[in-house]
Amino acid sequence: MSPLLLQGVASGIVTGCVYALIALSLVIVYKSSDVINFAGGEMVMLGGYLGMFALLWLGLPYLLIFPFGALMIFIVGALFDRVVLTRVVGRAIPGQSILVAMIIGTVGLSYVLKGAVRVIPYTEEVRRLPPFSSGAPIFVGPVVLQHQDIAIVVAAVAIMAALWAFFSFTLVGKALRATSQNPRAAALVGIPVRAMSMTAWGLAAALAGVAGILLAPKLLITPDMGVIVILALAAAIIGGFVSLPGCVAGGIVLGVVQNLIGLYVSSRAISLAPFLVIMIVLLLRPQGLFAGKAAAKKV
Amino acid sequence: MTAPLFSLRDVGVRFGGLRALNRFSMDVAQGAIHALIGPNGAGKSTVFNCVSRFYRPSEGDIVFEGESLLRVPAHGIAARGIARTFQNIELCRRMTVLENVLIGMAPRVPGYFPFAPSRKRTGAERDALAEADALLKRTSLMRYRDTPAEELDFGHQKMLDLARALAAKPKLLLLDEPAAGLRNREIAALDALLVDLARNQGITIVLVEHVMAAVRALCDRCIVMSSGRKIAEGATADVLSDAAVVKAYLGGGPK
Amino acid sequence: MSVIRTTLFAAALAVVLSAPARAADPGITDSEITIGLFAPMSGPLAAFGLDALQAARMWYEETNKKGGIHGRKIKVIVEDDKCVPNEVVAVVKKLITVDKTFIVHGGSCTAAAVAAQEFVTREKVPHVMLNASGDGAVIPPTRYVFGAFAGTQRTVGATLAEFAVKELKGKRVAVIAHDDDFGVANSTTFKAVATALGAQVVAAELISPRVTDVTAPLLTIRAANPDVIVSTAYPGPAVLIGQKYGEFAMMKTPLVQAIQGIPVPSVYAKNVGNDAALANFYYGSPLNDLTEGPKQQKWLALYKQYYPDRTPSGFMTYGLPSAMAVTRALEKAGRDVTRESFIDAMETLNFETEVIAGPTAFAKDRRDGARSSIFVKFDGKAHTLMPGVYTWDGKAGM
Amino acid sequence: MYGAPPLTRLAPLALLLLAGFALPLLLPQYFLYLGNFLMMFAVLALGLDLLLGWAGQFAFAHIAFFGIGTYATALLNVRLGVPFVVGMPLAAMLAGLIGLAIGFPATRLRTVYLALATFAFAEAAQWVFNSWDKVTGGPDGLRIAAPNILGYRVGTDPTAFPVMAVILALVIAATMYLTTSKFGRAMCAIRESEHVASASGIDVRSTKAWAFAISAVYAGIAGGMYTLFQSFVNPDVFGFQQIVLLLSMIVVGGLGSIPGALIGVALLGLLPEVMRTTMRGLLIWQELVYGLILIGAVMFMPRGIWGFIAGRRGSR
Repeated sequence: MSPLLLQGVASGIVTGCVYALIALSLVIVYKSSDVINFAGGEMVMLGGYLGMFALLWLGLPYLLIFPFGALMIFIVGALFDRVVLTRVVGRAIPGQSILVAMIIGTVGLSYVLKGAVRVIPYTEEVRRLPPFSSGAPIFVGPVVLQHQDIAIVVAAVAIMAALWAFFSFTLVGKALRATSQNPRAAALVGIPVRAMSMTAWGLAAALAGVAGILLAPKLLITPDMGVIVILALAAAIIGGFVSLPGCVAGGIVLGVVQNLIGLYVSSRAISLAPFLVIMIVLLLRPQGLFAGKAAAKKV
Repeated sequence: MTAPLFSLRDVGVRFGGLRALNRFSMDVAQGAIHALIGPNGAGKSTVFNCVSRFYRPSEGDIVFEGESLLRVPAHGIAARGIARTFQNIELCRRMTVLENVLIGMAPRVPGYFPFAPSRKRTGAERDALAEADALLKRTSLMRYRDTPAEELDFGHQKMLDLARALAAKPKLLLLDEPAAGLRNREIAALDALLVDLARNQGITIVLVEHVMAAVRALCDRCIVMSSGRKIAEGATADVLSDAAVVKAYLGGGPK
Repeated sequence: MSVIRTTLFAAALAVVLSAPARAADPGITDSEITIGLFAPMSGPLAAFGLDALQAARMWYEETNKKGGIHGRKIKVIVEDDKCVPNEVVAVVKKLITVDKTFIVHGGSCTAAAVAAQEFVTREKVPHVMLNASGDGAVIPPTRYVFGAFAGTQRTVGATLAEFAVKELKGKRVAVIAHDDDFGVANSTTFKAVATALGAQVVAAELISPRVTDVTAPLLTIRAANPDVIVSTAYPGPAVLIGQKYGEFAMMKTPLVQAIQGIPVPSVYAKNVGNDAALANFYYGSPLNDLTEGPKQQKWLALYKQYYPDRTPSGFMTYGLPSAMAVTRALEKAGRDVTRESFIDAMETLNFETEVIAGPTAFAKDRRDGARSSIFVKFDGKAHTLMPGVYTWDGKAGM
Repeated sequence: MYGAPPLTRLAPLALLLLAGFALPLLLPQYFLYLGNFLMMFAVLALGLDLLLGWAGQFAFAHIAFFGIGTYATALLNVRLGVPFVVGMPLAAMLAGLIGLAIGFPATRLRTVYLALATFAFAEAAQWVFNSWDKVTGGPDGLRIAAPNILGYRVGTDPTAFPVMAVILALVIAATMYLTTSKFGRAMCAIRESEHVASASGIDVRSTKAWAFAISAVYAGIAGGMYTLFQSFVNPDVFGFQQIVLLLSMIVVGGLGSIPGALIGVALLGLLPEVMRTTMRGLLIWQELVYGLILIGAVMFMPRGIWGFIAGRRGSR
């Protein structure tokens, strides 16, 4: 294996985890309210700015900006669900797909978040959060990795494990899963469905915010960094858009494929990679690589 | 008895491990009203879904007028004269009653390609409209001609489901619990309509039913199912007094 | 009877023919010239346009304070075009057909300016671009559009190549650029001039402006082991390149970054976050001095005076040369200026702006104003001006 | 009202044609340019509404077909000298064929995957427009020569306005005809319940594929209309923002109805112009206000403005 390939794969895994972190947030939203959150990228951006605000203006220690950012964006996500989505779902006409209206709602949210950040002066320049852990790069054979890269990989796996534990063992987690599978049945057994949906959106938003703080040193903070949601969507699709481990696997596959295309095809084709992958995956397995067999709809 | 109009031969359907239908066979005679009865989960709706080609049987064959339906695509079933209603009413909710009936006529209105503005095509639309109105009168839905289906009460929605099926001028009509949830007055009207369809227009009817009174009053023949297998078939009177059938219904079920 | 009719007809004809000696162009009265000024003032590209527009407006105010031009004051109508082609065309059409301005002055994005080019040519209205630095609207030159007051992408490519080969003695040069109209123009010209000067282009990587990771292109460049690396990326990707260049310890090879990626050098250094990566780092600039250098101080002070609560972006002073050209041309065209005589005057301009390196000049067959660039060595703190002004000869990469 | 749409429904089209020929003599070019822009988007929106509002297929690929229509018409004219009258239909046909090719595999996908697969197709198409330098001119874009229609030189706003009005009128009439035809009912049936459709003898897969193809033809026609009044096209015209703008137009206007699509186009089409003039001092807030408008529209009028009006007036 040539050093070039090794370095390409290693860096691909790191960027893959970046996509996976955001994909996790998108999947939680999809599983809880059946809608694609097109404002996911903007929540990541908000996380970056809040992290920077907390670190530079409030002077919080680095470790504290994660909970700070997570809490603030949890509120944004929960509020959006409470104020906007429940109203859209409530007023929707049975039968008519509310998916379209909710998608436009998330698009509206993405413009609101970008607009709000851009109104604050000094957000024009490109900014960068100092890395969580800096230090000399680590050499693993020919491969060179930054501390921050390793932090991202560890964080991705840790968050995925924490989510898995949360959804499997905690009461709230199980209630969330029940609500997402069958809201009416969940309501019947006394689960506060509306609170669950708020929690799900809040959790997904907080996750995107934490991802923002983690990625800011690597991705640079601008009001338009939210464009990365497209790559997170690709990662989520490869993972079947329903399974959490699928997201991390999907992200890593996408990250590595992008680097390989960049190295061996042409750097110009890198930006085409996610879209080709999405189309190929959905052509071969309409329900995604890691999801179960396509369920026949019971009449 | 002449060759059956429609029959299932050793049909098997499996969902993962669950055997929804287990070597199930039945015969339907032309012009007669048949009842398909059995406890919940016996596989009654699965039979209908196999005929409508929503499910693909793993073994056996379904024959209609001597032709195997397994090679016919889903939309070809209606064109061959088989129409059905659905257990939990599936309607085009935001379309008017008239439009729902017109949809039922799909196989018979020519000019499938939208942009063929031939004289024949607009003529066909006019005839389809006239026929739809006649059908609405017969099923006493004329009053609701232009109201969206979702605004109808339960009884009328059931009737619209039936009207849409009749719109295809079927030779075989599959009714999935037509009487469920209807008030007595509506059941009586339904029975009269079904008898008229079978006796006067020669339409063969198979209805899945739990209301024994309706089965006794209407059906000439009866097929009883339990957990995917046929346990009795024959004239309604004999079948209903058969020991195995009584046991299947009253609990215990065949070992 | 017919005699009366013919004399009446002759009289009517005479009146029509002797219409005012010169049909006065719209947008100009005895006391006022109306200029339509537009730039992106909101949305993602506001940083590129807002300050440049305010600098141009400042110059017009200064001119008015000094008594205007030939007794006329300059009145400005300002519009925000967000750099979206459809909106730029809408804004230009509104300024010309509704507000009836004398000329239109604006445009920080080339694609948008090209979208409006055919319209202004048909309506015969001079369009002076603001700080757009693409080649699309000015090469090939058309009569009614003047632009590139801070140099085109061909100038960027040519001057980078000259600096890399002559100053840095580069023999095996590499370039990384975007796959948009800017990137294709500057990388093609860079390759043409570099090979003409005897160097070999060992790697040419094109990346998307929306890139979030540049590992692959940097690895390919490192594998080609060039002796000079040149980047014409925008601010975001330029920092990513700087970071990876540092991570892969490529500092022994000098890295030269074009100005479009480094509006404020100190912010660039902070974002790369690793001063070791700037050990062998240079950046090009079309200005005549460092962004905060002495020659630029007077403009920054003037800007502070007009807009006290706004700290300008690095592209602020780029808005001045176009305004200076307009006022000079109006001055030259005299009291009864028309749109056509204004263009003839613009074509004779050749003057020093004290903002841009090298003269700003136009001609019958030249519509790109500036063609020079300086280079600066930057180690994160200190900026040292490299000797010489590099100029594109106007032919290479055509 | 089935069969050919009765004459009363066609009356507003006569009004449109009248305006198409009268307004160029009255209004300055700026308003004509806005008019052309809205008429092009109206055809585009009607095409997407057929697929999304009528057939219930949640697809994002529409802008890609718009791009194919534009580039094909422009290239046929610029490179091969094919006149507009032949070029535009050819381009629309090409878009339709590609739509059909996309339609068949897409019919197997459920809503969210269909949305994402078609979204990926649109982004991939834009990448092709941006990278295929030799043919589409790549990032430098393509200059469009002013087409002439049977000797009548078009290319400026006043000259293009009547032609656009005629095309839009024909497209609206075709849409009326289509939605009240059997195919139109088949599309609605699929949206409401695929099981009913299939049990009633409607070939679900081929109806979906035809819906894709016809909606792609609409986008191809809109692409042709682009070359009538614009002189330059570059890949950014077919980017993500345009997909979102188009989707917002038909949702805010009202899904599954011709007046709804037209209202949505008019409102969101003119919104940037209105905001730019009214929010003089607050230009930086435009993006935030646009987002709030979208959220407000889906919150308070889930059936769109036309649904709201129609609901109020009691007509269906």
